[in-house]
Amino acid sequence: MPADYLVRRIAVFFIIVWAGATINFFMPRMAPVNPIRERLLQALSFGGAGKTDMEAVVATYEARFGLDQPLWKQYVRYLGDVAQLDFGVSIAYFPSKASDIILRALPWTLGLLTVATLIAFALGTLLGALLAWPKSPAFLHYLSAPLLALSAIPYYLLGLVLVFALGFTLRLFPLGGGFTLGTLPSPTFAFAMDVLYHSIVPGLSIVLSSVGFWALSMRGMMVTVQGEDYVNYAEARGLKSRDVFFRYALRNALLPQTTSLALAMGYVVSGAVLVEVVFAYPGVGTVLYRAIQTFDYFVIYGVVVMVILAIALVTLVLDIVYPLLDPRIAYKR
Amino acid sequence: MTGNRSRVALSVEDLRVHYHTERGAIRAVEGVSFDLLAGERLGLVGESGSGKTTTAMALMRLIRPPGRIESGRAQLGDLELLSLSDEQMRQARFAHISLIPQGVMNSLNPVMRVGAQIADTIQAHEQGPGGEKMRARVSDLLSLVELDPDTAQMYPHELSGGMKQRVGMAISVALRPQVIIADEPTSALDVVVQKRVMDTLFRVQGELDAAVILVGHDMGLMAQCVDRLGVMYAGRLVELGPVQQLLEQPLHPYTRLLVSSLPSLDRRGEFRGIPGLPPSLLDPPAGCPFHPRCPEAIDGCTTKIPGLTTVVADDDSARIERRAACHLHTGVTS
Amino acid sequence: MSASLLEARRVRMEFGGGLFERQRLVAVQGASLQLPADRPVVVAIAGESGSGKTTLARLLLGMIPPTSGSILYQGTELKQLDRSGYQVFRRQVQAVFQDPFGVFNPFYRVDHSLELPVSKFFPELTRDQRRERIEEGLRAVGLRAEETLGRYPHQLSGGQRQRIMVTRALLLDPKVIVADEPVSMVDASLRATILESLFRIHRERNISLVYITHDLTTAYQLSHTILIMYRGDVVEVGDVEQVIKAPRHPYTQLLVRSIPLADTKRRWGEDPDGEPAPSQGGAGPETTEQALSIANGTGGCPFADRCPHVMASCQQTNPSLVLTDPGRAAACHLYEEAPALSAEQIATLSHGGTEGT
Amino acid sequence: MNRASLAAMVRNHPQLVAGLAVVFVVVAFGPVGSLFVDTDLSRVGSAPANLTPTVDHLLGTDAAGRDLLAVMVAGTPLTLWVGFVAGVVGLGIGTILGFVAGYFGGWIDTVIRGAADVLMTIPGLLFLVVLATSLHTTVTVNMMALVVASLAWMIPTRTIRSQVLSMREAGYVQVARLSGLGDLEIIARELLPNLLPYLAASFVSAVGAAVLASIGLEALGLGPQNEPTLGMTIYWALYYTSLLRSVWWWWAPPMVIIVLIFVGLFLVSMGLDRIANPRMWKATS
Repeated sequence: MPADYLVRRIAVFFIIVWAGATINFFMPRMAPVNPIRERLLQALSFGGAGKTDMEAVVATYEARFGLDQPLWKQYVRYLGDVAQLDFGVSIAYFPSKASDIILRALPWTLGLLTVATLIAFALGTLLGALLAWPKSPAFLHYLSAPLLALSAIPYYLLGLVLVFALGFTLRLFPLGGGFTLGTLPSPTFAFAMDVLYHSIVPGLSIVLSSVGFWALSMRGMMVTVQGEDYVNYAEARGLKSRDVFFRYALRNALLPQTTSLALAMGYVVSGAVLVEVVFAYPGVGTVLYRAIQTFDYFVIYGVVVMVILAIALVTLVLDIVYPLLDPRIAYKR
Repeated sequence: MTGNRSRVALSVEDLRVHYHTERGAIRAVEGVSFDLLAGERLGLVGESGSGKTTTAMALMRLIRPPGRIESGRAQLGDLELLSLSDEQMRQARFAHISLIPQGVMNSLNPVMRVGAQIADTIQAHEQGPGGEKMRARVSDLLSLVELDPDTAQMYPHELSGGMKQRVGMAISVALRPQVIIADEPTSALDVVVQKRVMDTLFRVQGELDAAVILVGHDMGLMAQCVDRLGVMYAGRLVELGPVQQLLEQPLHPYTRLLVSSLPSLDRRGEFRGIPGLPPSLLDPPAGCPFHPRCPEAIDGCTTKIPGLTTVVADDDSARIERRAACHLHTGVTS
Repeated sequence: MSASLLEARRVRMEFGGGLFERQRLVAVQGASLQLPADRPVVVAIAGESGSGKTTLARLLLGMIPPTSGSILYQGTELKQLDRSGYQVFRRQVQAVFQDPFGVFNPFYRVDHSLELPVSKFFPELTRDQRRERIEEGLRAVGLRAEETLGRYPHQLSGGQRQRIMVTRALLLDPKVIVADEPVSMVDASLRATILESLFRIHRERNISLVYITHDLTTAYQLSHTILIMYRGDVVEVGDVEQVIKAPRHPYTQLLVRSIPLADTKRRWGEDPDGEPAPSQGGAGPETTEQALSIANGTGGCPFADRCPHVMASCQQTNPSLVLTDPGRAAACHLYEEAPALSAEQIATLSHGGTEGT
Repeated sequence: MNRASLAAMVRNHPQLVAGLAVVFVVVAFGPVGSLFVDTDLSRVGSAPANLTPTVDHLLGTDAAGRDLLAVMVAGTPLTLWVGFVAGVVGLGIGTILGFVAGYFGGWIDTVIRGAADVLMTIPGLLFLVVLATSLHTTVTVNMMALVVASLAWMIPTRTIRSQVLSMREAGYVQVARLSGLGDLEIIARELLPNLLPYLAASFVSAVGAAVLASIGLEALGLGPQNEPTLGMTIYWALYYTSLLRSVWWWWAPPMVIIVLIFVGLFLVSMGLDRIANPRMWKATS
């Protein structure tokens, strides 16, 4: 892989993170009233402090976080903080640092999401490919309609139905949580099985509602690819249809599919945040939900930056792997 | 067959291909018959929609729905191509009859190395040549078409148009077929490169002792490349004969007009187009399909379809036989 | 010096070279050509793909501005034309393109392509007058209105579509039509008809033609003079009869020999007069990109790597056009003794003017 | 349209017809429902709280004393409105930016494409969460629509840009220029008509994405607290743990309507896609 490609791609990574962080910084500051200040005043008034006291506390707080500085200084300082993953102190769980709260939740989300997304991607892509193959068994084609219907349902709504059906009505699975309440996280086999058991229904809701999307786009790509000259030529050369399918059609149809995997990660994250709320899963989504409920701004903004960072990382990795799949790409910009 | 008559490599009889659309059947190929002699170069010319490419694809059994081969026979040695099972036909492709498709330079798999695509073709037909042996064979094939053996390690996008054309050629001769069909093999190439590519094709053909069907619309290329020429019009073969006589004394009025419409380096400021339009294949006119445009049409032309009949025959060799599908030439002379 | 209608004066066109592109491609390298104002001429620009002929056509049409040099219409540089002057240029210099399908907007019937320019440039005409003008234009290229108007492009043949495009150009009363490979994508049997309609409007309506082609035989048929281009350079220019029948530049010689003639008595690779080739063209580059990067890389003759007559000087300097015969010039070190030419003299050679002799 | 052409339409474009029918039913649900149901009952405290479905309250009432059928009748048009406005605004911005970037190219293309690419990588919902929390004050339905629209323009921008980019080089654009047309005329008369089916399909997808985003925001509690939109209804259902209390009539009806909206829009966009890209679909089915 040429070095300039790598450099360019890493630059893109930083641009994405920078853009996300910047939006995060400026948006609350462009609002008519500073919501952070408002929230601080509100929190303090619950404490019964007088008006002048409150202003004093807020002023101290602002001085400590540099909120009284000129905007550009605040911005520079903020970028420095982001680089160190320091998002300030949680208002609701004072004095916990926002980054600690998020970092504790992040592995849960990443674990659930990565595994569920990859399963959905693999299953959906295979299914989509088979749907486009004239020789695939007929029953597969009957699968496409329900798959399409499932892909039209948002993740979290499907999650609701699954909780109700599998958890509440049939009592096969727990109603929520990442592990059985009362147990302590420990590196034991029993605990791992418990985590797995708790993740099946939330994972299922992600897989079920996104597998149709993958199947559909893969089928579309396969149909397009099967009209390509190189597939016709492979067939004309007397290659076995299995070879034509796997070595010529599938291989090429996978390329755009892989590109959209990176993009889809972002959308899955959005949807999965809500899945966590439905399942009270101890991930970033639940942290975000609670933060919104309590107007815990530093945690909210921290979550946003962390998730953007994670996604930018995933796209970076995929883009670095991509030239290995497509020999033409290294030459393109 | 022995004796004076030339040995026939491929015999095509009454080939019909129709495309079934909502508005009716498009008769793309309507009763085409010809013999391809061993080692000869036969050209098939015609304008787009005349059925020349469909004929080539039908011989490879690569007609896709809604198209269908309605009837015909294509005898290649012991094989009757049109009645083979799908699996038998797969095995026959490129082993007995191979194709350089139109635009072969854009038909290579972009994510596979060129050598692997040549090897694929061999492996699909032979048991187990692998590793070093296969590599040597691919190298030989690339050298045969005047490419560096290292080309095997390259991807298609790293090659020029002419080089990809040569790769297509290497693939088409990999299994030493008796017949090679080349469909407009040089239409996307510059004239200078075109000549070099055609020279290579015919040198390789000679080494293999294969017969070639050259499909195209460039009369100049045909004049310089083929032994015999077939002219197609509206899905039918209207004239077939040795290329020199066909160009100098065309029998069919369409051929005559076609030849006189060609630019040459003798005339300036003089253009002789063929008036009128080719007929609809969905609803062809009664009688000879050319009669609405024919300056020499006679009474029978509007009602009776002329068959391809021998006009000039020679018992010794099919190579100089001349045939035409025209009511003006019904008698056999010799 | 006689007044010129349309003129290219030492135009050079480079592509790329932007912030992110390392390589610049010189598509046209200092080409000069001229159409006279006093009489209609047919000038052919011939060359293989990547020779720069289409770029030169786009420059002449004012569709792209040259990197250096200038395009003049009736003596004024295009970029100095005022609004109304530009409108006149736009109307009077028209084009016919290669792809007879892509030039039609699939959303509209073919009428759209004809009505649009008329209503744009002749807004004073009534509906009936416009219709009459269109029908007359169709007749001029041998088409009948009732067989073509009201149809969608895919319902017509390639030949019909291309002749409608000739009509479109004709409707604007042009003085010049630039035809960029007008017959390379239509069937052989229809080519003659299209070329015939072009030739007829040249004769009957006194329209000058610039015929861009890779096919020397149709260039010979249609044009009075010809420019041979190779990798952005004009390598030979002059009277078509002389250039094709007795080419001076080794590249032109190779090109003429490579024409597959529909004549079995002339073997491919021989000169038209039957002389065998001195040697085959070497294994030169086969793609545009390769060719251009080589052309840009060295200071020598761009044909040096394929030339059978290559000499030491060919590797060092790129020869400029010299007058090899009356009315014809070639850019080759073989003719070093011949008199050098100014851009004006080259330009007049391109239309068979008298000053070059 | 006469009966024969209607039948032909159904036969040729079954997805489109079925999708339009589903969308029509959902759209009509609000206006028709309000003829039979008093939408004032969707206000807080207008009925006794936590009733199971009865003849008086067909879908029961929620913890805040709202008749859930009235909530559905009043809320469905609100959710559709959010999707519609966000779709129109998002596609409008996207079309303009896409045309500007694709047609004029140069640095402006680099800026627009870069902005769209970067913003597409950032998960939209999180971005909206920041936006919605920053707005802080009580959100209205129209604000909701604009918030969602702020992220609905990137995909249309990107896709329209690439379409324009390929069309810009088309022969007919060059011919139009030779025929004396200016840039704006070329965009309006030559390019736009060819994009119409494509724009229609984009609009449908944009509406779907906007509905999805608005419901997501609302389910997180960032929606218009005082409006009975479908997403807010789900939020309240989650807030009062209706799931664990087995009060299915609270969360199931909004969900059924949401699913109907998505299935309907999905079918329509599939049908339109078939019209816009016939080649893609020819080979199968």
